[in-house]
Amino acid sequence: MTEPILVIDHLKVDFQTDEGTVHAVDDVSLSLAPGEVLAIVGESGSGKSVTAMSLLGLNRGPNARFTGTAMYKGTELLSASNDDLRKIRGAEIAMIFQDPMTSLNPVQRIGDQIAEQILAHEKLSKAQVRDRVVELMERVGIPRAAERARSYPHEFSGGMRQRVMIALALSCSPNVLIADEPTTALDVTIQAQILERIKDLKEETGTAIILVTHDLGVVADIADRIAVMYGGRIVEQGTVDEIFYDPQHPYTWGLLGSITRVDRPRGERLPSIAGLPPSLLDPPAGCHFRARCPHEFPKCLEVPPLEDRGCGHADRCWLTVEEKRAKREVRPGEIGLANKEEVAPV
Amino acid sequence: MGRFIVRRIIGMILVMFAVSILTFLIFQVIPNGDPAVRMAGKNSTPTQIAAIRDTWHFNDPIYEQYVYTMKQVFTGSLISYSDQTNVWQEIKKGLPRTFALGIGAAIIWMVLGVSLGLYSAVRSGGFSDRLLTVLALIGVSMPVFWVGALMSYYLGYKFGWFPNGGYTEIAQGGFGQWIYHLILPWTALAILFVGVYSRILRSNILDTINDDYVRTARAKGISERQVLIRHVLRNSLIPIITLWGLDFGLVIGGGAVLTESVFNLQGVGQYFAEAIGRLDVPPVLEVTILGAFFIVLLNTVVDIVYALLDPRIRLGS
Amino acid sequence: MASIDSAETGFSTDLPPEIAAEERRAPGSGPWRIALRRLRRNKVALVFGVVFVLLVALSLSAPLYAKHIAHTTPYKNRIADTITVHGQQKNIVDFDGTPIGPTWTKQYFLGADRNGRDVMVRLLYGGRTSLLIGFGASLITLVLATFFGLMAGFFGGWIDAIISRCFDVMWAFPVILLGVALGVSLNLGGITVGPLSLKGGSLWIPTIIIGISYVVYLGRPIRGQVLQLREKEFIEAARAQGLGPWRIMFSELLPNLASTLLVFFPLIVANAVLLEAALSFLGAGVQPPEPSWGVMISEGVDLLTTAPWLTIAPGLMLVLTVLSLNIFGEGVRDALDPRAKIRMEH
Amino acid sequence: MSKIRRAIAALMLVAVSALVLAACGSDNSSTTSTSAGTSASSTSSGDTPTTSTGGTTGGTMTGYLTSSPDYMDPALSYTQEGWLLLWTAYTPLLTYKHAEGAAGSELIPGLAEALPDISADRKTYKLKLRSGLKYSDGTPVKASDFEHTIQRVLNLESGGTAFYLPIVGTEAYVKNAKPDADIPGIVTDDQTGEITIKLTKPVGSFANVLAMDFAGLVPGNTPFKNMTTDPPPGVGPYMVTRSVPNRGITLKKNPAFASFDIPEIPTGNMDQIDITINKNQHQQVEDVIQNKVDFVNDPPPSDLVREVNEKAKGRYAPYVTNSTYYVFLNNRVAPFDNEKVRQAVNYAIDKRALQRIFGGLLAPSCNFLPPGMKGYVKHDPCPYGDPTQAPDTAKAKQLIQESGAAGADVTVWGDDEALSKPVTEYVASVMSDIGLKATPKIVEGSVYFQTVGNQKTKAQAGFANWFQDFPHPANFMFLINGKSIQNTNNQNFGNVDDPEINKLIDDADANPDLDAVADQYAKADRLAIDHGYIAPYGNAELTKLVSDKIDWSSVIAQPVYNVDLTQIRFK
Repeated sequence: MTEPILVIDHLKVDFQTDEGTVHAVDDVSLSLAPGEVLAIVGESGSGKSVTAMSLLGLNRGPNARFTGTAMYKGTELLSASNDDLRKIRGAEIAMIFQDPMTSLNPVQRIGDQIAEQILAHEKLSKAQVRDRVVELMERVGIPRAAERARSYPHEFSGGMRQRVMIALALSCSPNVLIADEPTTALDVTIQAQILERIKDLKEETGTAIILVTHDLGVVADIADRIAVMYGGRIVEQGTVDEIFYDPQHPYTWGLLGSITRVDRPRGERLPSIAGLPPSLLDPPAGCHFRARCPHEFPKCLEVPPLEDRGCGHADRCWLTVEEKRAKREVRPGEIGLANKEEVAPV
Repeated sequence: MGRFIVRRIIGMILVMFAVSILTFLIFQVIPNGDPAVRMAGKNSTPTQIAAIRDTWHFNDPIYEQYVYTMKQVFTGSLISYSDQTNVWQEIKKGLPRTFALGIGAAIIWMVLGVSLGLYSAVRSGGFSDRLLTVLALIGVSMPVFWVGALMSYYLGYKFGWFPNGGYTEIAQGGFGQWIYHLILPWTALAILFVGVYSRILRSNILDTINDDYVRTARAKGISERQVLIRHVLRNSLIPIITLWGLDFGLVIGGGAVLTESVFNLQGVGQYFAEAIGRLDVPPVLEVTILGAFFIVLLNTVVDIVYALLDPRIRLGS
Repeated sequence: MASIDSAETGFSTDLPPEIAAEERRAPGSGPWRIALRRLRRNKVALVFGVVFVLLVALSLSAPLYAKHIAHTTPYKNRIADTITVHGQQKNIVDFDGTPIGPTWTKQYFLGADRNGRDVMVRLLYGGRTSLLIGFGASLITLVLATFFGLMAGFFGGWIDAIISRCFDVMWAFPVILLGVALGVSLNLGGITVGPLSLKGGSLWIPTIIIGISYVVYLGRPIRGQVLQLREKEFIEAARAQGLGPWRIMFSELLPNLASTLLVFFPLIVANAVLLEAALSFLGAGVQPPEPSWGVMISEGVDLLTTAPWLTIAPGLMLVLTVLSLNIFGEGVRDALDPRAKIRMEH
Repeated sequence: MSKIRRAIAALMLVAVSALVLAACGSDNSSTTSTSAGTSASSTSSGDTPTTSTGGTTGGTMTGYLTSSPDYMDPALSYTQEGWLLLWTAYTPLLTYKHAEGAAGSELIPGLAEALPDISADRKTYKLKLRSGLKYSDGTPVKASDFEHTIQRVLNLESGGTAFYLPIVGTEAYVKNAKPDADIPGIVTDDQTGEITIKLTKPVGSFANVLAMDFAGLVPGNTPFKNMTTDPPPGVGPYMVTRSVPNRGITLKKNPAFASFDIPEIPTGNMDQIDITINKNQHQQVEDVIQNKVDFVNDPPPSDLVREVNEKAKGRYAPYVTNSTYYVFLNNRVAPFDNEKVRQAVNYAIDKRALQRIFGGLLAPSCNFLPPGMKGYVKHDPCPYGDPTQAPDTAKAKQLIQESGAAGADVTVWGDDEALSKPVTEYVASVMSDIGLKATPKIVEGSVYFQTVGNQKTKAQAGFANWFQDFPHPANFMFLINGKSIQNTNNQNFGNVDDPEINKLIDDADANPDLDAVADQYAKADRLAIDHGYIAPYGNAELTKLVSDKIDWSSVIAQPVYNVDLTQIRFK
């Protein structure tokens, strides 16, 4: 295995609020190899986006506290100065955000927004930048790119805007691309196109990708490894196959049972898992999933460790492997495949 | 864009039509004494009063009087009841003063409002932010005539640092004197708006700074300063600029009555105030219509500027 | 003001949206309870709220002060009399018309005005008048703006067209000019509309003028809000149940406007008090001998050189009252609806 | 609107009240033939300087007015500011001596050669124009210009119209509204310069009317319109060269005037007089004290009186004007239809208190006629006690109790000008103190007099004042003449209607020989006070205030026109 390009070790993120301290991320460790696609999956509020944003320091502020480390090519990102981080942002690690409708400055031309990032890292002439912008836009599949570079975001559809975001993220050929729910706000058909595009680009450029999503369905085809987060913690991680075919954590089972399907309304709630996600303000003791877990037992009042069960497949559950096998209802894999078939023809 | 402007202009005309009728009616419906008797003076005779009624068309039906008056308003031939001066000539004399007051104050409040608002937002939550917040709210809470009177008295009269009211034309006293005479009125008028603007800008910035596209900008690796100026400030300023246009319209369109009167600038506002003190309807009518004109005009300009600044606004829809 | 609320604390300290959503979902805290809790934590706002209550109480106690402490009335002239201050015989009003300054004793605590009246007594009575008009006018604004805003927003069509055009016209009317023109005319002869008859000099005149002047500032936002609410599901539901339009307006829409109205109310009162002062200053508001702070300032300015307290005292009371209302009002706004944008003119 | 006009206030006192009612004189025409000049001619004509003795002639003087003259057109102007300036540029056929005090009330020939010849029936006035007169533009003055001058007054609906309505045919002229129509009562001969005026009835004060500045001669081709922005040429020591409403006026010396040799009219000392309208009285006072401006027309605002007394020693002095401030008590309306109640008010008003409201610029008085007026005889002792001493409040309370009016509601009316407002509030407070239930009611100055002058208003009591239009008691006494009561536009606000007083006034009014009837006016004054028909409290003072550069001895307070700009000069 190649040397990982990014290593997150015991990351903790707390926010001070009026109501108290919110433990948004609680002891997360991850690593990312060059060219690898790592998916972080979880419900809203699971800490997955916070983890991703912490890497670029986008959620720094007087009320936020970060502990642990995140090493990127010898730089510790969490404690890096703003100036150092700035050199990494966009150039080394780029990010695509969830809502393309709001993530672009409404009063700036598309082309200018992309050019801004290029100019932040490279000294190029105006003409060179313009050419680069057009080329990037063409690469992400925006027709009549030269002309549309002069448009404003509101003149674009959601899918087109997300393409712009991708073009923006790729503009300095970053080593790591963080895609935070890149498809959530889009129509299902567009989702597939965007995912397809990300996959192509990955193959073309060899960029490592962290794909943050709440939808296991979108990752099956693209990710190499998956980390499932719940209540600020990683509850299970492993390769795609391991997760899909041998999920260990009851929460993962629930996720697998609620994969987005065309015939269901889109949404963040996972209808198949009863109950609400835990409050991170005042999290329950022990396993965070305890309250919603159908298989809860007294041991769950202690925090289960993230235990590696071999081949990098780890999970946080007190149940034994046998108990898990017995209690798993869904035939793993089938749903994932079914989903893939539905999406594929588009 | 062309259609939009045409539509706005038609709207403007309608609104001003309504304003003129309303103002006209206020003085027709509400009993405020007979202007003919007033004009005839104390020792008038019925013949004389009848002659005045005739000359001034007071006996015509209301709508004819309205049409007659409006004709005079638009041909600039409206005559004051109390001293029979041409109202438009008097307004023309006051306009440069009102503009001088309005523009200077507007620049001051914009510059100070924006810098203080920005500073406050950047230092948000800190001591200086709170201090500025308190000062802004005190500014907002002070009646301009009170501040103006105290300023004029203490700074202008007692300590003699500034001229005690009055206006000097540039042609007469030079640019320096002009500014010197206007500093106090500008300040008094601007205080309120500085408070309002810095508060609004601060909250706009704090709203904008959490917007997704600012996060995007930050993720690009540009400096915090650039993020602040190119993205946060630019977007936060759009509503401020439009507000600035509206407020400028209000000040020019009559909002400066108190300031002008307190500092004796003899602008249009003071002319209005003196006219209403004499229940001299023609100046009151014409100044009100003119004021409404400025307000509506700047509203329209603001709409257009807003559309230019913010491409999301589609004109004509 | 100086709220430590999350929305006010500044730079990217806001919680990520998902966590903020989380917080709002916290069990057992309705929006009103949250608001109350936030307000209670805003100490500065509370302090000024108390200051305001004290000012009101003080003003209401004016007759008691006048009768039992100062032994005079707000109207009693004592020009050629003398009083004994600390054993010294002094003219209440000097031969050249200069009234006595603050004695800091029971009588003429804050000195006399040019008519030899007790300034402290008039200050308290004046506060009563100013606050009465401020509250009265604000209630008128509230009722009219709500009514017209509801009508326009809910019915749409020609009703909306008429009301909106009226708003346009009022918007174009310079508030001060309108107020002064109406005030001067009405004070002269009063007005009779149907069974209602207002005598010139009645306190109702400035109250109504101010009340009407501000309708458009509240009416427009309310209309906008109703337009949004009208499309909401619960209104659809109410319609489906066959509720009449008036029922829907008053029992379904109105409660949803409550927070807006609550946010606006203190700020309208503050502005109304200021406008009253401005009108009275111009002679178009409260009529003599009734004292109001604006009347007192306008009388005081004549004697600024020899008796500055006549101008300063009512001015300070006015500023303190308006300031406390503004600060408290901002506190209410931050607690209820931090993003409400309020624009007033005075 | 008091605030806005706060600045103009003190002056407006003068302005607002510089109005008169048409002397609807008496109908009984007696046949005495007297010259209006009898009384005047006896005074020496040598005591008025027409050329400077000491001090310098020439130079440019600057001055402040608080409010713009209403008009800079002699036919129209009816304010103190207007007259102050116009008198220097438009001389009528008759005018007043350029002298201070009572001497200044003396009629002298202006553009006429002599005082008028009055016929035995007192209805025909004959005058003769001086020869060789020219307007400031060089046009020769013709006798027919007089008719044109009067036509302009009448046709322009001037506030002065009523004074000239006793002339035969003027009623019809006004009604016709044809500017060029002839006024049959005025016959002129351009050849001889003779002017004959016929009246419909005797008017004792008509010579004074001819001396009013409305009749300041203008050329016969002067248009029938308000000429404020382009004042017509006139005959006078000065000419108006610049007139911008609300900004300023410039007077320049009229070089031709000296050659006309009109003995009692000075030819002017200053080369030029620049008047600026400055509504800030604090600034006015500050500037004159610092010698930045030479002349201030208005008295200093009351809060500056103290400072002016200290800093402007030797160039500041108040003088009593021919004016009376009084409270009118409506004799037709309860409770003031009761003499006891009226007297109670007279007893209760503390004139010292009112003097303080005036910042000291009020001379307390118990008479209706002002001291500078012929016919003034001081009521000594005053029936209600010495006006400079404390009032007899106990007596007033007792009278109210006796009258049975205790607790009666009274509305005391006043306008919103600087002094009227506090005075009205004070009067209401005093009435409340003695047992009535009084509240003040303040209305706009511009409509005040027409409001209280309307019988429908039934104004019970209120503020009133009178500044003379001309120095003749008739100009005051009509205010308490029952014959002048009208339903609207009433000037006899208190509806004073006492047959004895009416008769005294009517008889006196018809007689052009003022000296002969002065005691009749005095008697009427005394009767009005005794019955408490009105409650006068004093005579207003105006002030002379100039810069250090001005020769103080040249600052003359003329009783009709106030500070005489034609005599003022630099040290």
